[in-house]
Amino acid sequence: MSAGDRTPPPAAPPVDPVDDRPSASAGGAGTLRRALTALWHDPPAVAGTLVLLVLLVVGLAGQWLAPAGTNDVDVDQMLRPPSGAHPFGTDELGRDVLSRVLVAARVSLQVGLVSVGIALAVGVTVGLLAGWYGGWTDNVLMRGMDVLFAFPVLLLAVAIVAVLGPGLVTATTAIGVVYTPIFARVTRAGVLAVREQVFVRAAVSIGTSDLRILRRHVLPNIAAPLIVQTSLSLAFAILSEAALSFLGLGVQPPAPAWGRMLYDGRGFVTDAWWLGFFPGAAIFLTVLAFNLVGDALRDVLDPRQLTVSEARRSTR
Amino acid sequence: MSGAAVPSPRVAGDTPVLEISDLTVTLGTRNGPARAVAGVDWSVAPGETLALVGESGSGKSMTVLAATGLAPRSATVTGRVRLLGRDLTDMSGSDRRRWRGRHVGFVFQDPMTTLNPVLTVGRQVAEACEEHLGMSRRQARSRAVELLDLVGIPAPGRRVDAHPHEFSGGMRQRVVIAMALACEPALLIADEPTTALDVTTQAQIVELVADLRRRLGTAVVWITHDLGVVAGIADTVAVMYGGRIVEQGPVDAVFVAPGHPYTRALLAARPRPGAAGEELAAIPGAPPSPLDLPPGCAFWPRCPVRGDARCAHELPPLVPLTPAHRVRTFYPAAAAGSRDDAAGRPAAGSRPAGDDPAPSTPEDR
Amino acid sequence: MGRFVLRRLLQSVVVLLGVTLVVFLLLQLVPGDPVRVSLGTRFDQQTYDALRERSGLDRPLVVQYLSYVGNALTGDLGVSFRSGQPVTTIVLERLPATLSLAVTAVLLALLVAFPLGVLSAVRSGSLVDHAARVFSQFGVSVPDFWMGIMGILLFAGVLGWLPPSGYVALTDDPVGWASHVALPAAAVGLVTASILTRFIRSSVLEVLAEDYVRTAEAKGLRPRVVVVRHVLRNALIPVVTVVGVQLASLVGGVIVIEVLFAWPGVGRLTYDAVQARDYPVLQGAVLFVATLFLLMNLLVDVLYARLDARITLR
Amino acid sequence: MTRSKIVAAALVVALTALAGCSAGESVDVDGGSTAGGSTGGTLTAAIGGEPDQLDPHKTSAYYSFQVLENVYDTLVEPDADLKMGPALATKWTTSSDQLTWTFTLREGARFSDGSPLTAQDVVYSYRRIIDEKLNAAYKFATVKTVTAPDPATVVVTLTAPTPNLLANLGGFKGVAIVQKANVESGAIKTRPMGSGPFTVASYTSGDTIKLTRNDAYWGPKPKLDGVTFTFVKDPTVALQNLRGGEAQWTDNLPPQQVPTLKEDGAVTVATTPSTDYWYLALNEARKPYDDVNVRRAVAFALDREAITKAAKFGQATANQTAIPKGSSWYYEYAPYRHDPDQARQLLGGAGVSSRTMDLMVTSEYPETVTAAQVIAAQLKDVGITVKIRTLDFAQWLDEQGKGNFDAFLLGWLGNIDPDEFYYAQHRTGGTFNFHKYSNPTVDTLLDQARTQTDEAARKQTYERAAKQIVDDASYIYLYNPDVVQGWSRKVTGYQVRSDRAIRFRDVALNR
Repeated sequence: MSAGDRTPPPAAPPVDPVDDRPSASAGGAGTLRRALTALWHDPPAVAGTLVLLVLLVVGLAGQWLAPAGTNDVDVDQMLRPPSGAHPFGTDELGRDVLSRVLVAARVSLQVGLVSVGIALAVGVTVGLLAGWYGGWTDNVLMRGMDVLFAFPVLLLAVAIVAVLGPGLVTATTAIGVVYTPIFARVTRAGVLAVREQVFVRAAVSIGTSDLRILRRHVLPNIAAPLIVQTSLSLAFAILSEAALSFLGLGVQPPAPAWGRMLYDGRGFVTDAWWLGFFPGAAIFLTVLAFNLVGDALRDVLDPRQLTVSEARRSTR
Repeated sequence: MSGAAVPSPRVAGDTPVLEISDLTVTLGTRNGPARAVAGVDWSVAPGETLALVGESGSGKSMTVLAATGLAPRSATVTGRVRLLGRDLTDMSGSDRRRWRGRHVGFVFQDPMTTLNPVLTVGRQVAEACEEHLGMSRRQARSRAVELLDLVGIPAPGRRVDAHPHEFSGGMRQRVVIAMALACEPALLIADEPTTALDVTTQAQIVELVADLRRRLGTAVVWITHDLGVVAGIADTVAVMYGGRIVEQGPVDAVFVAPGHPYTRALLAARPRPGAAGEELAAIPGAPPSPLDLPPGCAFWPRCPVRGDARCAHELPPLVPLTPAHRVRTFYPAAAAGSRDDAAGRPAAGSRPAGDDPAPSTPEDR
Repeated sequence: MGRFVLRRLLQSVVVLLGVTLVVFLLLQLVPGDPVRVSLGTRFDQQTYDALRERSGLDRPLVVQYLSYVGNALTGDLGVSFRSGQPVTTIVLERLPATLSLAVTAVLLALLVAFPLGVLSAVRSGSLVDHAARVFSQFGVSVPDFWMGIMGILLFAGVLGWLPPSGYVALTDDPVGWASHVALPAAAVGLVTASILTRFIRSSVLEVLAEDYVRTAEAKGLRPRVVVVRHVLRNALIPVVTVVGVQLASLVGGVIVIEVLFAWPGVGRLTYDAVQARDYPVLQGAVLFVATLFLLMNLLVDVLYARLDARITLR
Repeated sequence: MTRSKIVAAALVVALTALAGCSAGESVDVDGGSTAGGSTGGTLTAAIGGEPDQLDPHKTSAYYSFQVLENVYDTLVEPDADLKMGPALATKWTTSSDQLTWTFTLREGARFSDGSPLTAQDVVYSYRRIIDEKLNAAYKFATVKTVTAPDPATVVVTLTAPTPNLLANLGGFKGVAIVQKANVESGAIKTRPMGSGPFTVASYTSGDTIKLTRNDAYWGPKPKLDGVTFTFVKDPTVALQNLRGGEAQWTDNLPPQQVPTLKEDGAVTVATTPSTDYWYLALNEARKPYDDVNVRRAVAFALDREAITKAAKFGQATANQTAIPKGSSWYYEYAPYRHDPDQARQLLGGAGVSSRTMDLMVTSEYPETVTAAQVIAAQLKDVGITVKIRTLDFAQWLDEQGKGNFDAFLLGWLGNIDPDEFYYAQHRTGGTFNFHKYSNPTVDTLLDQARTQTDEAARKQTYERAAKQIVDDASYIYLYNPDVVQGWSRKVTGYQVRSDRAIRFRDVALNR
């Protein structure tokens, strides 16, 4: 996808216009390459990717890009509307909203990436074990996941944050926990399908170790749904973080977070629309970008995956 | 069959029930246009059975679907189609829908998916009568009972209110046939109606259709990839490959003297009685992608005769072998033997499988 | 069918036990002594001991858990640290507000999603379809609380048409209720509508590709008949599931919107309990909601099985 | 009927005289009869949050007291100038040694269920607070016995002279007279039974508390049929409710809008300086805050005007002592100007160059969170990096109790007598001395002032203590917020009080 990628785009996927499902044997690297190529041909996905790139830059370099410090309190400049000096206006403490929105990108990305990372690591491990070993291991692990799945997402996150105390770390953990079962389920379903395939059975018959089979044969073959799930979960996780912050349970002041800015600005929305508008728009754009990319990936990698479970698992 | 149904008007003399000329269908796909059917002509007379034969993807189903206005929305259809003397291509969409529904019955391949799972079979069998014959719901139901009885479903009065999943595959196909016959159509289009069934049931269904045709005088277009079925039921046969007709003629003539290498290969590939368990002689290679048809003969990459460069670059015309028997090849009957079991077999066998330099996508399954 | 229901029921019981365990263990995760924390300045040994004994925190963990489950079965979810009222009473008091919001939101969502989803599938590739896809992409990406804030800004602030927040019981004053529920239900409903639009669209598209739809078309039925009789009946079966699931998750999950709009439902109760460290109420509300969520999901699955006769064959 | 009216009128006159009201102040003697009692309407008051419970002895939430102010009576109560005057007690006498106080109860005082309120109820209420060590127990620290020699007389004996006993017994509804049966049935948590002008009719958790007029009330009959309290956390919403007519009264106005609201006049907005104060406390049990110079440095580093502006949008007065101007206890003293150089110098002198300060604030009072961010910015200028820790209140209190903080921000609300707050907060070992301040001089002064019966001398003692407390920067006082309340133009007879007590008994609603 980068400009440096010199490989010519492969010819349009071969044959049969009716069936464009990828062949099951494509491995992880191939999956990713195919996905990236396909993204390049989908305008919304390109837009989403560009937004994400910008976000990444802002997330990494927000401090330096921000025209002012995030905590430059100036009581003589309180609640000023957008102007040349403050393109997004100032907040109730006279701080530059643009700077805070820029710096807050890092929090959102960080919580999103880390929590989904946790969910991915734990969920995939659980799913692999449950799917591969079956029997009691499967039963115990998956019933455990069912239990976590039995709570509405935000409720569980709020409950976890409530007992552990609000803050960045607990919010990240809570979101990670909440999104774990979906990865476990996706992984397990994939493992069950792959387990019966010839190359896996062959590997078992020649005595390859379980760990090696899982890593070399199983994981690459379930990469597609996992990639899709990851990108969509990122969107949900960022929304969840914003919701927690909006409840005052996420990152604590004075550190800026989009949800928290909405929370703090709530009392002033009717006087100062910019306090409510810009942070919300930032959340929206970020989530939208992840969704666009995620949807495009799904179309390419896993076209039949709009399932009940996805509808079940949004942000609530 | 003493019901209130009004049969399709029987056309006078030898006016074909369905007449297709120069039909071309192009499908818009994500990967560009795909020409599924190209310049197809054929007709079927009242009471006649036409068998449309070819591998899957050869365009035989698309031909009839496009002809009757059932092509997917992405398709562009050109050419002329006359049903009972009326030009379907000139009609408005809704006229065409009515005309088709009234005069053509369809039997599709898989009875498991052809029936709507949430409606009773009776409702599905007779709803066309409500639509086209102005029957009331009640009349339609008793008509459905009659039809179920006609196709040999036991206890039709009770079964009429059952849902499809309560029927076996063979019984379902009988339901589908009953449904196709609901308005006593002039034409029955049977699109591989036996493929999804076991052998015994297949025979029963074939027999049922033949019997109904005799009793009702319906014209039949029978689509199949299995030449074995064709011999028993069809009057004429049209073989399709890559969206075109490659050979067409009376069943006897085609079976006795197949003019096209592809027909010969198909005949060779057909399972023969007494050879059960024997490996079928499959045709090496794969049919061409409709996205990427060669300029010349579509069969050329797989052709055992192979001919010369002309085959690759120039489309062979349909040439008559006899007035009713036409073949699309530059080498008609050149290698044709006289007996069907000899025909093509040595030719097909002369090239070892796997040594096929087909340009199309070697890694593709 | 019967066996399927029984199996799902048993599964739900197991999961429910797990849920009680999680909810019970939540309290064990509280850093420090929850009773001490909840008492704050009002700390004195007597009250502390009394509260601790009342909440049974002086007994062994296993005993505590068993009695928690036992009590929960009889509808006793403990007593609020804060107000001393039974948790069950408090939660039940809040339920009507939440239900009325959730149901309104789902109805509103269906009102939009149903025509939009069906139309965009039937006319796939058309302008309507594109509009629907933009709408649903927008809806799933926009935070509902932001929509809520923008709604307040516009309809309560600039236009002054609707009250910015608050609650009037439907039974007290239907008009007042409607004017109060409009903004929060729209904010929540937008997201739900997007999810449903997508789902209905894909479900209808899937059915449109079914052979029996081609059969129906082959019969020459009018397009409307084909869509209504053959397509929708089948396409709506999975949609029922998703609507049910959405409703279930709204009943338990509209915390943010309830807080934003001062809607006295279960979500805000949960939030208030968090703020006040009223652990029995937090536990009770979470357990209650999770149970409800589970039961509604069970109901939806059973309903789905009933509606989709094919499932019995599998 | 006529007779009781005359009695009531006589009582009111007597009451007025006893309370020492100035002659110019109007007393609505026959308010009960003119309103007719049936057409007063119901006033909806939007308050900023929900009471935790309605047991006056057990709750500590201001939201509860907003409601309970109108439900309960105390023996005595503060008037508009916060002077203690009669309520359930019509008069009282003090023995010459100041150790025995005898109160005479009002004739005809009844609980809202019609049962009489007697001296036994007073004894029961006080014993409950003392014996069960409830929140207000510290107000009875010097009380030895409470007895009821007859149904109309309560005798309180003390272990030491307690000049502020009246403030202790009537300063807020946390020392209200409750009904034993109501307590024992447990109903007091949601359906408290008082003798005040209104009684709780219904309580919908999360939504409203509805009061109806108490027809058994001993005072002038309230003009309103009832008062409905709704809980509106968001000030913008409360304002909109007020403007839209859904509420007729609120104390939860968006501070940034108060100046325009006052001008615009669509609703009545009144402000009065409150007796509340907000402060920063540094933990003297931790280095380097045990060093007075470090504390003074922090005091110099702060720009109180900016903090006040940010936290309250000008609806507050910066102050370096606890007591606001206008109070009879006010003491003018402001040694700290905003002077970062001075602060740096002091810090340098104390050997503190740069350090981090753990500042604990609570989301329960958002202004602490706001103020903390301004303070953080100001302290950064003098080399102190502030790490703000926002906790919910229960956890905050827990941490405060354990001393787990470098500094915290909080307010002290509804103050009447200095003993209450100075002693608890600055006396060595005081109940609220969580920051471990200890200065023997201050201890002596506070001990002395507690029992001083001469008011002028007592005031002087407190001034000396206050000066020392400020000099030591035991607390770094920040500001006294204004009481800001707004009500519809239909509301008449409402008075904003500096102790934030909200009394609807004299209010009428025009239509």
